[in-house]
Amino acid sequence: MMHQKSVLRVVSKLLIPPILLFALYVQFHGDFGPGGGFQAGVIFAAGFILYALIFGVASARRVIPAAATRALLSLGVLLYAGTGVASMLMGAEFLNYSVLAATPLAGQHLGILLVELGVGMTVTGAMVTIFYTFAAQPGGDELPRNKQNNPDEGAKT
Amino acid sequence: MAVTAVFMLWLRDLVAVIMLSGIYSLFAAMIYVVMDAVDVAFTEAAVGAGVATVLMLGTLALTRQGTEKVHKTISWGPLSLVLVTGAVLIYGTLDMPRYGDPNAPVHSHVAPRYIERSASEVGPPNIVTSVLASYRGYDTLGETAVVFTAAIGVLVILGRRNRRQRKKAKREDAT
Amino acid sequence: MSDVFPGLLNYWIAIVLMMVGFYIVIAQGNLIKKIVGLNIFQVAVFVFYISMGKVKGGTAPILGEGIDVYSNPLPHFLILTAIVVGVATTSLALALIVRINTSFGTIEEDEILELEHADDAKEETS
Amino acid sequence: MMFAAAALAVLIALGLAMVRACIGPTVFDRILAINTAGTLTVVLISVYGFLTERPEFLDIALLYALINFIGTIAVTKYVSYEGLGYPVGDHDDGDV
Amino acid sequence: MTDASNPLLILLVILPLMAAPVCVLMRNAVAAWSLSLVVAWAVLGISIKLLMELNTTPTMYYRIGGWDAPWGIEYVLDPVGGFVILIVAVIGALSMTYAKASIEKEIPSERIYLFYAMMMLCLSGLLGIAITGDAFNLFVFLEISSLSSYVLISLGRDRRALSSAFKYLVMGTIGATFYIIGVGMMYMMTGTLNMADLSTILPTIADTRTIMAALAFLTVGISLKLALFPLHMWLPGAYAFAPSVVTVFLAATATKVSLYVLLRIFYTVFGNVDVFATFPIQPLLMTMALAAMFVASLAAIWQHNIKRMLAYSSVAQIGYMVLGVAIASEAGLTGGILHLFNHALMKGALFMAVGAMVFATGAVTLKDLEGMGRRMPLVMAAFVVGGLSLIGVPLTVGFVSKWVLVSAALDAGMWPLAALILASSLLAIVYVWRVVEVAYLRPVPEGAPAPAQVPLSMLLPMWALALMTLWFGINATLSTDLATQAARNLMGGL
Amino acid sequence: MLSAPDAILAAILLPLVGGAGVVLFGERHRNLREAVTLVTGAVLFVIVASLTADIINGARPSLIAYEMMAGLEIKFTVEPLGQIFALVASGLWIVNSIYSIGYMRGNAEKNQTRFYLCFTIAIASSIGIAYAGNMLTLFVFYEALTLSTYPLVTHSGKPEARSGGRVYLGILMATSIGLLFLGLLWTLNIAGTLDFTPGGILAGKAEGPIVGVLLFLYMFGIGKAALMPVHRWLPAAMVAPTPVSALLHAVAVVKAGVFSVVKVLVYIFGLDFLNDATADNWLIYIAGYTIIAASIIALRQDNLKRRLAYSTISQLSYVILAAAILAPISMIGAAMHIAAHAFGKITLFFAAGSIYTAAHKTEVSQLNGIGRRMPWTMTAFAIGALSMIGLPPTAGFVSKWYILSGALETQQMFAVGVIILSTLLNAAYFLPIVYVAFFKAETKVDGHAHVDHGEAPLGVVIALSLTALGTVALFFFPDIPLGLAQSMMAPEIMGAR
Repeated sequence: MMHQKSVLRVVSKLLIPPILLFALYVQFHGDFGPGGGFQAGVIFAAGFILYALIFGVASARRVIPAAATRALLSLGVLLYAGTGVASMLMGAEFLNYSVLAATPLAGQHLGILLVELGVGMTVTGAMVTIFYTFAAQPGGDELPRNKQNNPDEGAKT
Repeated sequence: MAVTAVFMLWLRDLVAVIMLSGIYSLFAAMIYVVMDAVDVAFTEAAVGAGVATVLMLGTLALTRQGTEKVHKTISWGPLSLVLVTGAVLIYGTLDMPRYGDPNAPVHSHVAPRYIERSASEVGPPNIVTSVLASYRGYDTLGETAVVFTAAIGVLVILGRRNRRQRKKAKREDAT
Repeated sequence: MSDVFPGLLNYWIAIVLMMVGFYIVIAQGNLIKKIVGLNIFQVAVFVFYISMGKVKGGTAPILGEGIDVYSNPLPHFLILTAIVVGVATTSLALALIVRINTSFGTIEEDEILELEHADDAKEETS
Repeated sequence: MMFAAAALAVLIALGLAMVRACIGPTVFDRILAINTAGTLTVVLISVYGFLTERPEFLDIALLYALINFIGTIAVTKYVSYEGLGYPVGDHDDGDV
Repeated sequence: MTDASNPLLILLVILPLMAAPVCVLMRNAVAAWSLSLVVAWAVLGISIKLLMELNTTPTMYYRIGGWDAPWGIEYVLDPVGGFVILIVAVIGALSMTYAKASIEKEIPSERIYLFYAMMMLCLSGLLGIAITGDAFNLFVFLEISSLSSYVLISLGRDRRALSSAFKYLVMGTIGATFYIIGVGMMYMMTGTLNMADLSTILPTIADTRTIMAALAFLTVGISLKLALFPLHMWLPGAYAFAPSVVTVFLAATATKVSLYVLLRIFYTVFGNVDVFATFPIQPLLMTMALAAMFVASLAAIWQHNIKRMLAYSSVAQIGYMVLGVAIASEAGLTGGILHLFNHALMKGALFMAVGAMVFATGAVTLKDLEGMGRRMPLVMAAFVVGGLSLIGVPLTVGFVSKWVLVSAALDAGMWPLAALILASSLLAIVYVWRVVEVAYLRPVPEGAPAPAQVPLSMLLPMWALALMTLWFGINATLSTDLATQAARNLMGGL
Repeated sequence: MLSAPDAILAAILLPLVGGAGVVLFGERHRNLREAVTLVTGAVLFVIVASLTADIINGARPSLIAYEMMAGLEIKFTVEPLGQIFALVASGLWIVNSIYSIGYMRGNAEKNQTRFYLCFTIAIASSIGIAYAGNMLTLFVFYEALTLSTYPLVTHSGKPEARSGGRVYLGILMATSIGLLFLGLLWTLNIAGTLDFTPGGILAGKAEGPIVGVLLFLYMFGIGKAALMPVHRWLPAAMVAPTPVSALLHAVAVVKAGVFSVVKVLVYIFGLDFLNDATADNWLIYIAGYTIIAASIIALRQDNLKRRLAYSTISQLSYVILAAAILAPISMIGAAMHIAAHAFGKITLFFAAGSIYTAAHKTEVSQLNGIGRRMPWTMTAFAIGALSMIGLPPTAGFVSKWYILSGALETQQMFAVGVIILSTLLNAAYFLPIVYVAFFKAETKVDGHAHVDHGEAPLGVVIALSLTALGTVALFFFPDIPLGLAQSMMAPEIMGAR
């Protein structure tokens, strides 16, 4: 299909690693600039979706299997809630991170890091899961071949 | 922005509508930036222009309903309902503090503590992050749960049956 | 740029947008368009919220040297959450649309309604 | 002042792009217009960031560029193939 | 404040919330069910414990994240909240017990574990709504419960389940957005989101146009979720085509929790303002409630699908509850709250009975029920108990609710209202009796297959609810006391 | 011997225990099942009867059985009127059970266990109504009676039974929930209590039009009293098997209705209060109208049971009329009439059922000469008819006498006229039946193979003979009901004047 569109393929291959890197930057730099777990998760997923768009969902699935996205999704929520429970176990209120480390400020920092990570994991997992599910629909992989030859048809509408 | 919205109302070509909704989001994000809400802008750009657009296109591809059916131009019932709602809203704005007023209650009651003490109590220079993750971290947990719900929900609703089941279903459809 | 919109104008623009979105939701028959309308509606509400968080002469609530007027971070956070909720709703709605399309063969509200009535009638006579 | 002038210019360009996006008439006009609009937004935000002396805004600009790119690819792909996924191999298991 | 802090408050919500991802990780129907069951019963245990503790400490707080109230999010449990939590927990535990057999029959097997995850989320969301003291946190949990209920409804076998879920989704989202607009306006005028904090600030600005508009939006938004007539359009379809368990769970809890939100707004947020004196809400609510009682009951009479009939009856019963609130006296409020509980019991029993019939014979229409009294005597008997309670026959909970409601109307000097309440319950006789007559007096149709054996896991919860319907109808002291206490506590804000 | 409160409780629970026994034995041990019914009936009667002497002497045993919620209690108090009703209901139940056994077996009815079970519940409810100590208790058992008799009315499950049952339940539930319940709550609201108190609880608390409205709510809310226009359920209920019509729709259910009416008038409103308020004049007219109209309709019915049903409607309004006259002596008449009519009407129904069982005839026009084939039955029928008309030597005469005296004493000429006119009408629709049964030759009906038949099964004959005997006995020995009725009036009226 898109094998002949080598410009796209090359550009994407070049772009995806920076995108993922950018996602990590957003994830961990959220304390200082705009951004945080949610945005990072979206970007991470976006990079991945880009990969799937260009190279096909099948190969994307080989990189991250569907089950893994689901696990990621669940673990993210658990990590977040688990942080809360951990602080409860350490004798403070739910989600009171101050007790997680030696000083309250360090505890807060650690807590925020953890929960942001949880959010990021969940969002990444969620976005990829949703994308997979949509892409795997019967209509999505069984294209009417005749439309391919006549791209103008879409344009006229 | 308004122009985009109105055009979305007029246009019947769903692809165009979706693209315009992407643009609409971009504009919204821009306005957020102007109003100092960088984090929101960040999210809106990622979500509104990115995720939502891609998903809508995906849906469109799956449903293959490129254009909308032609309807009567204006339906009066909904229009009047909308006008009433709008009127109530406008009425409600009359007593609001003016835009950007630094003495508005919004800026004088709860928020100052976040701005003044976030650095010493929580740490991160980005106050939104400290509100998000610590002061109101529980809301964010809820938000995460919402995302989780949506993902699982999509899976439940659309979850693909494996090949064998699919074939069987197709046979049933044919009969 | 904030000086361009004095007084309540900002809110009013948000309200007009809200109403356009609301109208699309309740008046348009196409399900996808309904969802688009819902998005417009919600985004307008977000604009409304963000507007109230703005402080004249303030800047983004990221602490920095030499800045002492910040805009209110709380609405930002609220809207952050609301956006996420909004996209979650959208994705669910879209998934539903796909399923509706496969089982009804249409995504126009009135046609679905007709098919539903046909189902109801079948149930009654069976 | 320089930046303000630049912002104004970008806004005008943005308006023109929007006109094209709204009136069409073909999908390709729209794609192009929207891509342009996206790019202009990136520029605008960068400029605004410098206007208000908050370099953090560059992050957003970066994100915009990225999303714009992916969005355009998605739209293009939809227009030519009416689908986002590729034919998937026969070996896939159920998702659920 | 801190001395009344109780970690059980947060556990109540967090347990099901954490159970959901674990369910997903398990990928196994039986394991997921077992976990959900344990969690649901644990939640019930916690809620009973909390209710008992409420006797000594009338209001409990929990500061999440260790931040003080207006800055952080605070959980508050007072008698009303405790009462609602008890309802949700009871129905949750029972329907989870009921779920296993019913779900295996109604949903594709590979989705069952996801189904339980959704149920857990829905439970968690509803509990979160009932216990939170923060207006925005309420929105978040409202969305958790709403999103999961859209999904749950769409799992119904009939294709109309999908369109109903979609309709619900659109209307529910509009409702939630309205709510957010309302909260936004209040926030704008006060600068706070905490309910208690709001209530102290509001009196000074209650007569501003913004607050008036805010109240209007909040009321409309919640009425949408509450399915208050005429905003009920989503409900009949959603209840009719959702899987049986989901219908049981949602019918008995979701609208109740929405009503609770309405109460919270009227009496806690606007607690220091006399809402009914300041705003022209009373005639409006009352008209809506009366219209719901009559129009929806009439609609129920014409339904052929049993579940849809019961759904319309729910709309009518919601009318009763709102009417109780609209009477705006302590007695009326007691009636509303009491009916909230009582209706949960009887509707739960009714929908469980219908679910059991669907399970055994696939019956959904009135015609399918012919001779059901003989084919499934136990199930049908539970249905009759619930039905009698809907009518308001003595010795059932329906009687007690009506007693309190009508007395309240008379106390308030609104005797036409009292007459109307009773007149509308006459309509209930018609629709309930249509079913009873078909089930008991029509012969079993020729060649009807023997109904499948209904497992005990379905019969027991059903009868538990049916017996509770009778028990709290005979011994109404406990439930009435709780409701009175709750109402007094709410009104105490005045 | 049981103490009085225990006896009350026992009287209400015993039939339920019996019901459990009935279900336990079921269809497989039908003899045992029916023995349980009989024994229960006998024991119940003994228990109820054991209370009589004390009541006549002025004792009013009371028992708070249960408190539903604050201020809402299930309370029982035995007073004379209730005692009359309880005696009649429990006593006739024994007879009726004997009759049922013969009838149900004779006609090979289905679902007999359900039949006997519902019967026991209905009796328990009737006793509950009779001993109710406050309006709430009365209402609870009133509804229970409606519901437990519904399966009996629709026993056959045929379409006409279904539609009959629909009318039955519809009217009874609609009036009780729509009107009675409202009246009850309103009373509570005004008076602050629902206890039946001699002299009434509304006196001095309600005034003006409210009294009229309340009276309206009560009179039409108690649909079982079959005041026109809420009488339609009674003919509709005639689709039931005859023992049901006999015991329930001649005795328990309808008597529960008029009993409640009298009770409300005496203990909720209070006679003096009503006399002062003069809000009840319309009641006399409605009752009078019902008496005459129902009699005229009865005249035109060919179906025997329907004719009896309309006769019942008319006779019930005698009680209401008597109560509405508000004279103490007519009150005694009302109480007496409850008993008298019960015996007379059950006899008539038994006879109708007997004819149906033996000859499968349901229409009046088919009865020519049947008296010669079924002498016992038709003799009993004649006695019942005499009692309805109010001729000596039957119980009906006694009660009509008291009612008439009351009407004359208070110069209610309308009531007097109604009573005289209706007596004539009663004679007009009963006497021809007796006449044709004994003195006309049997006619052969076309297409209907005239089977030779004799008397009905033994159980049936015994039962109807017993009740006919009772009707006559009440004329000669009216002491017990009379004593009770006078004891009812004693503290209130006699003391006051």
